[in-house]
Amino acid sequence: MTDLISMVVAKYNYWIYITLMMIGLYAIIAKNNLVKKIVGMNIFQTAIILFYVSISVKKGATIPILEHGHGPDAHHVVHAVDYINPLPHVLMLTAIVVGVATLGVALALAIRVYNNYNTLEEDKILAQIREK
Amino acid sequence: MKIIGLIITVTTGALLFYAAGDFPAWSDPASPASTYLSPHFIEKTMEETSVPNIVTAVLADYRGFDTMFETAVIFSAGVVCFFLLRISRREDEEPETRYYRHVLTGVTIQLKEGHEIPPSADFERIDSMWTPPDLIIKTGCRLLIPFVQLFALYVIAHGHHSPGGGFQGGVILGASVILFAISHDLRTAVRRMSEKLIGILCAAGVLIYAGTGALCLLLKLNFLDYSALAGVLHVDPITARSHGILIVEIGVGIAVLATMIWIYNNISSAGRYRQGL
Amino acid sequence: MIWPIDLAILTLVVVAAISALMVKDLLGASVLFGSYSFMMCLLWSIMGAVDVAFTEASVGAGVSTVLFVAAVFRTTRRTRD
Amino acid sequence: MSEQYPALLVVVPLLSALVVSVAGWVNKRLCFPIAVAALGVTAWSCVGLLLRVLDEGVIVYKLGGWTPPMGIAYYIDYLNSLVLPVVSIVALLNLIANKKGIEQQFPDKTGPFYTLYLLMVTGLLGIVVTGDAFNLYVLLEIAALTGYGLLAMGEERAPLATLNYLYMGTIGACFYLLGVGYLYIVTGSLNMVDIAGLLPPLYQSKAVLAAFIICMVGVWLKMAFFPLHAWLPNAYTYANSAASSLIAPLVTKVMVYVMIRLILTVFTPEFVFTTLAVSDAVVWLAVIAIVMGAVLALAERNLKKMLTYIVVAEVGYMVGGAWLGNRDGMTGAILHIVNDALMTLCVFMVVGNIVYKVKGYAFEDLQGLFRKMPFTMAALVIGAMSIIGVPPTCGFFSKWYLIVGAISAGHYGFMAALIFSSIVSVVLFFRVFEICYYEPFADHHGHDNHSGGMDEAPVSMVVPLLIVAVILIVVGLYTGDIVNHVIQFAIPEAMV
Repeated sequence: MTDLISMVVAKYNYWIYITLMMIGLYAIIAKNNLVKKIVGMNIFQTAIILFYVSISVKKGATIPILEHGHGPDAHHVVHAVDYINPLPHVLMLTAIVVGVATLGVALALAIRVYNNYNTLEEDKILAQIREK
Repeated sequence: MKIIGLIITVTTGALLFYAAGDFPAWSDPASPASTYLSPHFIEKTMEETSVPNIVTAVLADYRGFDTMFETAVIFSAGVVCFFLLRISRREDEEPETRYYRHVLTGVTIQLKEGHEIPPSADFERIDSMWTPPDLIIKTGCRLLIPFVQLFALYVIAHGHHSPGGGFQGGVILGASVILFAISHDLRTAVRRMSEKLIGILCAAGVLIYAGTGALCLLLKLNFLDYSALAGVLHVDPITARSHGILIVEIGVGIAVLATMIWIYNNISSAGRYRQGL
Repeated sequence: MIWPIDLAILTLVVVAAISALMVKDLLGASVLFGSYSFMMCLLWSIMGAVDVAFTEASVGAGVSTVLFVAAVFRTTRRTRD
Repeated sequence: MSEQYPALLVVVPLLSALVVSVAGWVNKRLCFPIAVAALGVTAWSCVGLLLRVLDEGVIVYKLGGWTPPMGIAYYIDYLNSLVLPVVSIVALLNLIANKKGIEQQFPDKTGPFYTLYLLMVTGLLGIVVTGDAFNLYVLLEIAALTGYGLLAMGEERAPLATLNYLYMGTIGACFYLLGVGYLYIVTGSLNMVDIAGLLPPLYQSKAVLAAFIICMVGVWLKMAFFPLHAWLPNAYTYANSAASSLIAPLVTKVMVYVMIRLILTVFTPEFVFTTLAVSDAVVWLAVIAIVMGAVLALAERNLKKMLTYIVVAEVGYMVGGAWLGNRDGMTGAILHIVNDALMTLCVFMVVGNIVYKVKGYAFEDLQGLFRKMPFTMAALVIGAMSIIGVPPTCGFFSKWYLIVGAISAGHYGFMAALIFSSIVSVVLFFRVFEICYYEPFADHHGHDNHSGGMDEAPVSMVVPLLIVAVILIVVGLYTGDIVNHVIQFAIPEAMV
């Protein structure tokens, strides 16, 4: 029991990311409204970003910007344990950009769909298609 | 659909929960992710690129190729939004009745049967649903926007030393123009920054990035190896890397600025470029 | 890292995500999504990912929300789920 | 210059996309020549790269001059140097063939169309050439986003179909990204070759297993492997013909390439086929995919939709072949990437020509086409032969390798599915030929119809189509060389 609790506490960030991701995934599959699906899609993407950011955390380390960058003691030795892992941050900057690009395209498509069918509910659109 | 969704979600969740058991403990300094590649970045960045913000250095130099494509992604999103939504003048039937507003007095004129007033400073074209922008909001935004833009320029220029960089700065610049479009109306914003200008800026931003890379290639080094620029900029190769990062960050900033405005313009007016929000 | 703040924000993130999907008004959903993004941004800045947090604050909470509102304005607010 | 080919083949289309985008605002007529020239240079450097790899073996290109795994590197080996020319040549021929169609459909938006087209090609080539797991994700998104844009411009139902594709495609790409994250958390590296070196001690780890499953599901979603195929038929059917004849041949095949790359390079065959031992289940899934694709194609009364279900079935061939876990199956799968890209291009270009002339692709619109469009129909016959698997065409040879692989793996279900789908293809295409051969009823008693006259599509559309048809036969004749000199070295020695 204590093992379980310590495991839950030790990795709670990972549990939260999985929860968020499942919320997003469920919304993409099960929601009926096209814009709601897009919201779900974004939650899904940010959950993955949360996962990557969680990888980068290091106990007792600070943000990945070097102190004394320039100036008199610019060339002092830097220790890797003092700074957070910067690589996942870089990857996630890219992923956020990709997320907003996808969002823009998805919303443009949703507007096109709305212009064609005058509704955003998927079942109503399918009913309209079947009638034709 | 709800049940299928639930089944898929629960299965995936169970798999992920199962796998998370084997992860190294959270925030463990000895985990492979923190000991394999990242120490090199943290310890060598200053020597190799002379940029204190490691994220900027890795973003624009070590993994600069990713970032070039990230800029290309945002550019293609802008083009896609334009391609999908923009209604060309040929297909867009102009309303028979046009409305004009005299700027100084606020008098609205209605012209029927397709008559037009030639563009001038006295009259502005408005839509039938036009609502006058609120004075307080308009003045407030007008006060705010220069400071927002100044901050954005700081973020781009100071990305080497503090959080930020071309991408964040570009988004803030774009947001300032979007704020202008919201507080006034889209027509005014488009008049200040025409569609053609936005389209060309978008491509120009990515072109600065890819062009810098191609320049390195022409200078007989590998693509995006900024140390090739040392000869052109008359500095040592390490400072050249730092300058190269600044150049591509500016390119990213321009591309992102233009694309954000482009996407907003197309989405908020559904491609008609009339009123906006 | 201060764990009570961390925990509070983690809960708020989940609450904001669920409520953005539950609320029966698309404009409300987009605003709640903006708050979700902002909570996420706070969470990341707590974790020390300043650049990511900065980007998320400007993109996720800023421009994405504007795009959502613009799209909802051009389509409809009404939804059944 | 030749040492810079790896950079050129991605940079040239990207730069030209930007130039085309600017040219679209200045003078629309400039766009097409720039695009063709750029794709020509790209195709040339792809072929040059293939020849270099045949000469010297694996080429490593360090982007930014950083040594991997710090920076991003390109690894060009036998596998991707074979796929690169296919992608670039397919894109070039399709662009030339569809010039008229594009100008007819988007008179005001040719600039953005060519821009997106070139960006899409950039993305696909980048996916094939990259040696970095995360770089692959970014390029995947470029190819996907531009693909959504291109596919959504079509018939009335196109935006909804594309929106569904977007949801599924985003889930797929995100799953792939998550899988890469899992690999990163246990190894700390993003470079594919480097990961492969770090993984062996971790083969028993649950995280690696999950990473593999998640990556595979993501890639399967993107390649429309049954039962994750639901987005594909509608998205491809309702799109404009220029887009669908670019995307249908390339996207699914490039994703199959990614799957094979993950199996061969990142996770290594020992892990996939020995440690996991699930290959039987996946091959059975492929059997279902092939059978369902064939059966659903039979149910369609519409040429383009029928072809999209054939695409679904062909994905089953390649996945099944790759997962048989022996040398012949893998050879068949890799060879089929090449062949299937070419034959899908051929039949979709035929549909493009028909749409250009007849304005429809339902079966009733096809009547009398053998007389009206003899060259197009000749190409359709060759494409159909290849899909069915008739000897001189290339489709026969990859199917042969797949069947040999199935027999040596003792998987007779897969063999039966291959033969079943060939028979169904015979039925499918001969039904189409029959309709095309007989004159429409109305014409015999009709008034003035231009009966008797030939009404072929323009020369600029027919010539590339005939080139593709000839390539289908030439590749078939030279299959032995391709297998002996290229594919043989692409598969690791360890696989028997």
